[in-house]
Amino acid sequence: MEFGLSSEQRMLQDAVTRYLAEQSPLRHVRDIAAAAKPYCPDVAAGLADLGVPGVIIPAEFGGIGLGLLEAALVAEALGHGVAPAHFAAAHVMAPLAIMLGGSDAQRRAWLPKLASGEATAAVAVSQSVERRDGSGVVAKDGWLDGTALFVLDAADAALFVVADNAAALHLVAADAAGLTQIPLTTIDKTRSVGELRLTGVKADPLPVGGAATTRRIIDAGRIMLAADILGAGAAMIEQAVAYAGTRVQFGRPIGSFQAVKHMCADMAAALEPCRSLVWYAAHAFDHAPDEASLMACHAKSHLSEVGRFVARTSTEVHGGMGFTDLAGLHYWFKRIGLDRQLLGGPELLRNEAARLQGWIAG
Amino acid sequence: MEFGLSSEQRMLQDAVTRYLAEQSPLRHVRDIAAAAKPYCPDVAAGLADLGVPGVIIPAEFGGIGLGLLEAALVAEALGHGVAPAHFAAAHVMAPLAIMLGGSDAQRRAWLPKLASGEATAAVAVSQSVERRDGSGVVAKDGWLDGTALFVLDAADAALFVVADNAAALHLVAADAAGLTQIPLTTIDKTRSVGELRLTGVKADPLPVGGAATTRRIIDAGRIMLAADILGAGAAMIEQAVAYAGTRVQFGRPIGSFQAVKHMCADMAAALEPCRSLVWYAAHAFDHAPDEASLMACHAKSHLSEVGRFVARTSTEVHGGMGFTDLAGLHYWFKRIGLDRQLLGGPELLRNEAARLQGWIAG
Amino acid sequence: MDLTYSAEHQAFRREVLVFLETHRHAAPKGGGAAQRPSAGAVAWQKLLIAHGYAARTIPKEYGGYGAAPDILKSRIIGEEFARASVPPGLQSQGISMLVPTLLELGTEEQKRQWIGPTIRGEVIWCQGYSEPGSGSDLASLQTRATEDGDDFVINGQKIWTSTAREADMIFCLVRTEPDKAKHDGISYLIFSMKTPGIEVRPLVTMTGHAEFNETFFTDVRVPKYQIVGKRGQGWFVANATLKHERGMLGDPGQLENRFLALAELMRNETAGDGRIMDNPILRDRLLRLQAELAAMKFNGLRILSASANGGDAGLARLIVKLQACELAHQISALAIDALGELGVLYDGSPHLRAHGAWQQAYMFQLGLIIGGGTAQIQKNIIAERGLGMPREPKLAHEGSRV
Amino acid sequence: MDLTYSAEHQAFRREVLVFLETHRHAAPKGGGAAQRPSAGAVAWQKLLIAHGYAARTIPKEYGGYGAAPDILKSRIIGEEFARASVPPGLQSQGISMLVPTLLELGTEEQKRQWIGPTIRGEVIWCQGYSEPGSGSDLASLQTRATEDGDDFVINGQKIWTSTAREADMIFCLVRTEPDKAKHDGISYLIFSMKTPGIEVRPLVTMTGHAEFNETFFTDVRVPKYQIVGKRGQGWFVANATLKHERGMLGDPGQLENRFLALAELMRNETAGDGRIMDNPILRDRLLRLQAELAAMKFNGLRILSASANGGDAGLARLIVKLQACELAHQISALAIDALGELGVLYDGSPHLRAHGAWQQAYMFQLGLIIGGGTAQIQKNIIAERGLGMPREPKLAHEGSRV
Repeated sequence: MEFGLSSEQRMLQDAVTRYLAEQSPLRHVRDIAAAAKPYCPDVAAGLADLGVPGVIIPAEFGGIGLGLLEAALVAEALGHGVAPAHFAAAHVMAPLAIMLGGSDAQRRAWLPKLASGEATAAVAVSQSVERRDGSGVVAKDGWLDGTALFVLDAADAALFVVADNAAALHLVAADAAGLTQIPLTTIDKTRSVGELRLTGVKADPLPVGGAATTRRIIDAGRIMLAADILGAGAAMIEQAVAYAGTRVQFGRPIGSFQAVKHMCADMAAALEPCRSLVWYAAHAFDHAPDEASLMACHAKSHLSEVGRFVARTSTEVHGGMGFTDLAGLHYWFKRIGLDRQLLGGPELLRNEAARLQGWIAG
Repeated sequence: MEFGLSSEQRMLQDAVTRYLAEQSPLRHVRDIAAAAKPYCPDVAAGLADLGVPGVIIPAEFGGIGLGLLEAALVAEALGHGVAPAHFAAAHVMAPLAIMLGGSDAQRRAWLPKLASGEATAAVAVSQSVERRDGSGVVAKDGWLDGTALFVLDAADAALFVVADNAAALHLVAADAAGLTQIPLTTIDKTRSVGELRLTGVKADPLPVGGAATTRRIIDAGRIMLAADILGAGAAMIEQAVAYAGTRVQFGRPIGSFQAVKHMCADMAAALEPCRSLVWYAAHAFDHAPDEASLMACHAKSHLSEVGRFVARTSTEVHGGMGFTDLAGLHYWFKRIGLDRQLLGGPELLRNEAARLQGWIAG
Repeated sequence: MDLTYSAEHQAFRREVLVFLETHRHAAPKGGGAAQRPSAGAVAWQKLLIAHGYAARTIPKEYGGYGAAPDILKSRIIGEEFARASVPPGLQSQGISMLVPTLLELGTEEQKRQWIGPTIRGEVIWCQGYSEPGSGSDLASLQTRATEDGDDFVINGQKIWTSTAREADMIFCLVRTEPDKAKHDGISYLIFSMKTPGIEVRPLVTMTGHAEFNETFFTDVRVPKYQIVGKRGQGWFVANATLKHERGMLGDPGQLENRFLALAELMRNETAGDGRIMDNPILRDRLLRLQAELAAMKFNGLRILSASANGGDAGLARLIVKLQACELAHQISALAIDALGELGVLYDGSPHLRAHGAWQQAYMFQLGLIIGGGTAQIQKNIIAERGLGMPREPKLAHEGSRV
Repeated sequence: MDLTYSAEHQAFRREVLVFLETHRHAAPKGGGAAQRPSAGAVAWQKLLIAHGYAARTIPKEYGGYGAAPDILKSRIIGEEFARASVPPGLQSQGISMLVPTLLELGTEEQKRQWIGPTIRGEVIWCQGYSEPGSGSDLASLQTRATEDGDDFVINGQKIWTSTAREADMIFCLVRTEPDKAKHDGISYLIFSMKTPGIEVRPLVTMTGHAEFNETFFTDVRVPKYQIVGKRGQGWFVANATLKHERGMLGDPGQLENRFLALAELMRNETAGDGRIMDNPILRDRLLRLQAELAAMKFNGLRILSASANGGDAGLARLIVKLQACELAHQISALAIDALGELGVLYDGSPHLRAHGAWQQAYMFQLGLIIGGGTAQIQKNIIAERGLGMPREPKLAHEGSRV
C-alpha cells in the first residue's frame, strides 16, 4: 500500500523538468512562439535522449515500456515548463492506438520509429469527442474522405491516426495522396494543432478494438491534458508566491497582505488535491480499467476548472506585470486555456461521467 | 427621468422599518419563533395601521392603491426586519388575483376585508410553478379535489386562492366543507407555509384571465421574494460590518483585516446592484408588462444566488457567534434560505427566462 | 504506486473480520458516538481495547493495548468496522485530545490516574479553550486563575464546551500570569466539572439544537498540582493538543457517504416531469462535487501513505480542513436545492425528507467551516506554513500574533 | 421612478436627431477612437463642439461649447450617437483626464494654451503615472525631477503609457522633493514628448499586442513653469484626475453589446447535435450573466439619476469597476467555452470566429480587472469608503498608506 511516487518515477520527472529548465528556459519558449512554429526539433531531440517518445512503448519495440502514471509525470513536467514539444498525442495517444489496435505489421512498422523519436504521429479524434458541422471523416470501401479538425501534435508528423465518423481508427502517412494539412493557430504557441483534408485517401485501418480503442486513447489523452494543467498550474502558483515575496508595495512585500496571501492559499488548496486525482486516474488507466474512463473525465474536467481559476488568480497576484509579455506568465495561462477545450470541455466531460455511471441514459 | 425613490416611497419604507425596529425587535422575533406559530397578530395589526395590507388595493376598496414598486419597498423592509408577518401572498398575490381575475362580486366581497386587514388570504400556486408527485388540484364540474403544497401565508387565512392543475384560480373560504389545513414547518420561523387537502370542495373560480392571471401573481410574488432577500441581505451586511468594527482579535478590530474587509466588500458589491434590479422589476410589472415576467425571473434568481452568498459570508464574518442563536443572525439566514426555494429555485427561473426570450422552445 | 496491502496487513484484515464476525452481537446499539456512553458501550470499548481495536497504541501500563503505531492497521480497522456497520472505538475529546497530551506532557501520576478511565469511556472530558472574546485569537483568553495557598482560584467564561453537560472533567486554559506577554501567561489545568462554582448553560446554534455550551467559573478552586506542564507553558501544551484535533476533521469516508446519499436522492426524487437526476444543471453540480470528492479522497490516501512512511504530506495535509468542510457544505447545499421547496422543511414537518438531515448538515457544516480555525485562519496557515509566504508585519502599537 | 424624459429633454433629443440626420455624411469612417485622429476626425470633432455634442460643458473661452452640465443631455447625446452608429466626440486621456484637471487646478495661461487644442484632437496626451515599482502603491513613485536653473531635469521610467507613441505631450508625476513624506514630494508636470531624452518602447501584453508602452526619461529638461498646481502637490492634483478616470470604466452599453453578441453566437453556432443555446449548462450560465448585466444596467441608471440630482450614489458607484470588469471577463469566458475548440483559435487561424475578438477580450479584460486599481484595491475602497470599515493599522516600521 503506497499512494505516492517511487524514486524512479521522481527521477524520470525530475530529469524532464531539469532538462527543460536548462535547455528550454522562458527565453527559448519565446523564440519558438515568435517563430510561429509551435514545436522545437531541438527540444524533441533532447526529450528523445531522455526516452520520452517511448515512455509507454514496450521494450520489444525500443521503448521503455512504462505505464500511464509515468507518462502523466512527464506530461506534468512538460506543462510545468511550457515545453514547445509534442506529447499527449504524439507520444501517448498515437503509440497507444497502435499498441492496442494495430496489427503486428503495423506495430512493427511504426512503434520502433515512434519510440526512438525518428518519426512522430499526430492524432485526429476530435469528431469522436463531439460532432461539429463541417467536419467529419467517412470511411468507405477502403477510402477516407472528409475533414478532421483539431488534429493534435500535428507539426512535422510522419503519421496521422485518424478516427472516422464511426470512431474507428486509421493510419494515414503524411505523404499519402489526397491528404492536405493546414495548420491552425491557437492562443498557445507551444503546441501544434492542425486540420486535415482527406480526398480519396487510402485507408489503413487499425484492425483491433474499433471504437473501444478510440475510447481508450481519448481517456489517455484526457489524463495527459489534466497532468499538463497540473504542471502548468503548479508553475503559476510557484511564480505567484515568488513574485509576491519580492514585489514591495506600501513598504512591504505584497505577499504579506492577507488578500494576496489568501489568493495564493486558495490556489494551493484547489490545486494540491488535483495531484492525487491525476495520479489515481493514470494509475487506474493501467490497473483499474473499469474506473479509467470515469476518472479520466473527472481529472480532465476538474483540472480544467481549477486550472482556469489558478491561471487567472496567479495573473492577478502578479498585477500589471502578469498581464504583460515581460513576465511571460501568459505562456502558462494560454497552455491551460488550450488544454481546457481539447478532447472535451468540462461540461461535456461531466455529462459523460454521469452516463458512465448509468445516472442518465445514453 | 428619475431612477430612484420619491420621498413618499422612502417614507413608506422607513415607516415599516421603524415600526419593526420598535415593535418587533429580535427579542420579539425570537418569542414568535419559539411559539412555533410563524405569524404575529400584533405585528399584523401594527402593519395594518400603516396601510400595509392594502398597499396595492385600489382606494375604492379601502386600500392605498400604490404600485408594485411600493409593495417591493415594503417587502424589503419586512425582510430587513425578519418580520413575523404575512406579505408576499396575503397582501400582494392574493389581492392581485382578485383585482385581476375576480368578478365584481368577488372583488366587493373580499378586497375591502383584505385591505383593512380584517381578513387575510393565502395562496396555493406551487403546482403551477413546478409539478410535484403527490400534489395537484383537479377542478371538475364545479368541485375541487386534491392536495396543494407550499401554500404561502397560510396561518389564520380566511381565504385561499388556489390554482388548479390547469393554472386557473379559485377562491376557497377557510371554513369551506371538505377543506383540511395542515401546517408545514420550515427553517424560517417567521413565515407561515401550509398544505391544503381538498375533498369535494365547492369551487368559486376567478373568472377573468385564467392562467394569465396566475402568471401575473407568480411574477408579483417572485418580485416580492426578491425584495425580501434584498432587505434580509442588506441587514446581514450591516450586521457583519458592525460586528467587524467592534470585535477585536489580535489587538485590532477584525474589520481592519483585509480578509474580513474583502468579504464585506464582496457582499456589498454583489448585493448593491440588486437593489436597482428589484426596483426595475417592480416598476416594469406596472409600467412595462412585456418585460415583467423576464425581470421577475431575473430578480428572483439573481437575488437567490446573491442572497445565499451574503447569508453565508455574513455568518462567517461573525465567526462562531454567527453560528449561535445568541447573535440571532440565523433568522435572516433562514429567511433567505426559504425565499430561495419558493415559487421556483434559480435554475428553474433561469430556464423560464430563456423560454420567455424564445431562446429555447416551450 | 501500489494500492494493494502487504501480506502482513492482509492477515491483519482477516483478523479484524474474524473478530467482527465473532463479537458483533455484543456491540451496543446506536453506535459509540453518544457523549456519555452506556454501560454496554463501555463494555464494548473494553473488548475493543483488549483486542487492539481501540486505544491501540496507548501503552499497556496506562490501560491501552500497547501496539506499535501502524497507520495502515488503524485504517484497516476503521474500514472494516465501517463496512460491517459495527460501532468502532469511542471517540471523544478526552480520547483524541487529552490522552495524547498527557502522554506527551503529563506527569507519570497524571497518566496513571486519567488515561485508563478516559480511554475506557468511564471518565468524560470537555475542552475549555475558547472564550467569547477569544476565538481566532485564542491566546488572548481572559479566564483568570489566581493563586491562593495550594489552589488556583478560577474566574471567567468558556464557550463551545461541547460535552460540558455530560463531562466529569475539563481540560482548561487559564491565565495565571497576567503580567506576561499573552502567550506566556497561560496554564493548562485539569479539574472536575463537579467543582463548586461551575455553571453550564446550553448554547443553541442556528440548527436549533444545543450542540455546545457556555461554561461559567466563579471562584472555582483547583489544587495547583492539577496542572499539565509548567505554569505559563499552557499555550505550548494546548498546541500539542490542537495538533491532534486537526487530524479529526475532514474524513473522506464520511464525505463519500454524504455524496452517495445525495446521488441516491437525485435518482429517486422527482420534480417537474422527471427525476432530479435528469435536471442537467443540478446533475452538472453533482458531477463537479464528485470530482472534488475523488480528489480529496486520493489526497487522503496520499497523506496516509506519507504518514505510514514517517513523512509529512505538507501542503496536501494543510489544505484538508478548508477543502473538506467546504465540500461537505456544498454537498448539503445541492441536496437542498435538489429538493426545492421540500428542502426548506424542518423540525419534523410533514413531507420532510431524511428527517431534515440535509438542512441540519447545511447549517452545522457552516459552523464547521468557522470552528476549529475559521477559513481565514486556515488560509493564513496554508500561505505561511505551506507556501512559505511572509507573515503580516508587526503593527505599530502591537505585540505579537499567533 | 420615472423612466420617461422631460419635455425639455425630449426636445433636446429631437435636436440631436436632426443634427445626426443632417451631418452624418461628414462623420469620419472607423469611429473617433483612433489614438491619433485623422484630419477628418478633427474636422468632425470641431463640428461636434460647435453644436455642443463634444466638449459640451467646457467654457467657451477655452474652446468648448460652454453649456451648463446636464447629465441627462450628455446621456441622450451618447445614446443617439450610438443608436445611429455615428462616431461620437473624441475620447482620449487628454480630454477625459488632463482637461478636467487643468480646469480645476491649472493656471489661466495653461488653460488657454492647452484645453482648446486638446479637445479639438490637435494635441494628443499620454499619462505618466505608473512605474514598474509603483503600481497599487502609486505614491511610491521614484522618477526624479531635480532642479537645475529654471528647469527640472527628469530621470526615471514610466509604464502603461498607452498612447505614448502617438502623443505630443505627457502629463507626468515626478518626485521633486525626495526628502519629504512620500505623498508630499510629488509634482505634476506637463511637457512635450519630443523633449530630448525620452525613449518610448512598446509594451506587449498577453493578448500579443502592444496596447501600452514603457517610457524612459534620461536628463529630460522641463521648464519649471510647466507644473500644474504647486510643487509637492502633485499627488493631490493627480487624485483630482484619477477621480475623472474612474468614471470612464464599466459602460453598461458596451457590456450589453458583448452580451448580445454572445447570445447570438450561442443561437447560431452548433456543437454536438444541436445549437449551443440548447446546451442547458451553458445556457444557464448565459442567463446568470444576463441577470447580472440587468442589475449593473439599472445600477447605472441609479447612479445617473443621483448625479443628475447633484447627489452621489455612494456604494452603488464604488462597486461599478469591480463588478463591470468581472462581468465583462465572464461574458468572454462563456463565449470561449461555448465555442469549445474553436474558442482557442487565434491570430487569424482558419475557422476563427469573430476575428478572435472573444479570446482577445478575455485576456484584455483580465488586464482591466488588474489595471486602474486592482480588484484588491477596489475592495479596500468599497470596504473603507463605502462601508466605513477600519483601515489597516499602521505598521511598526512604516509611514502612511494611500
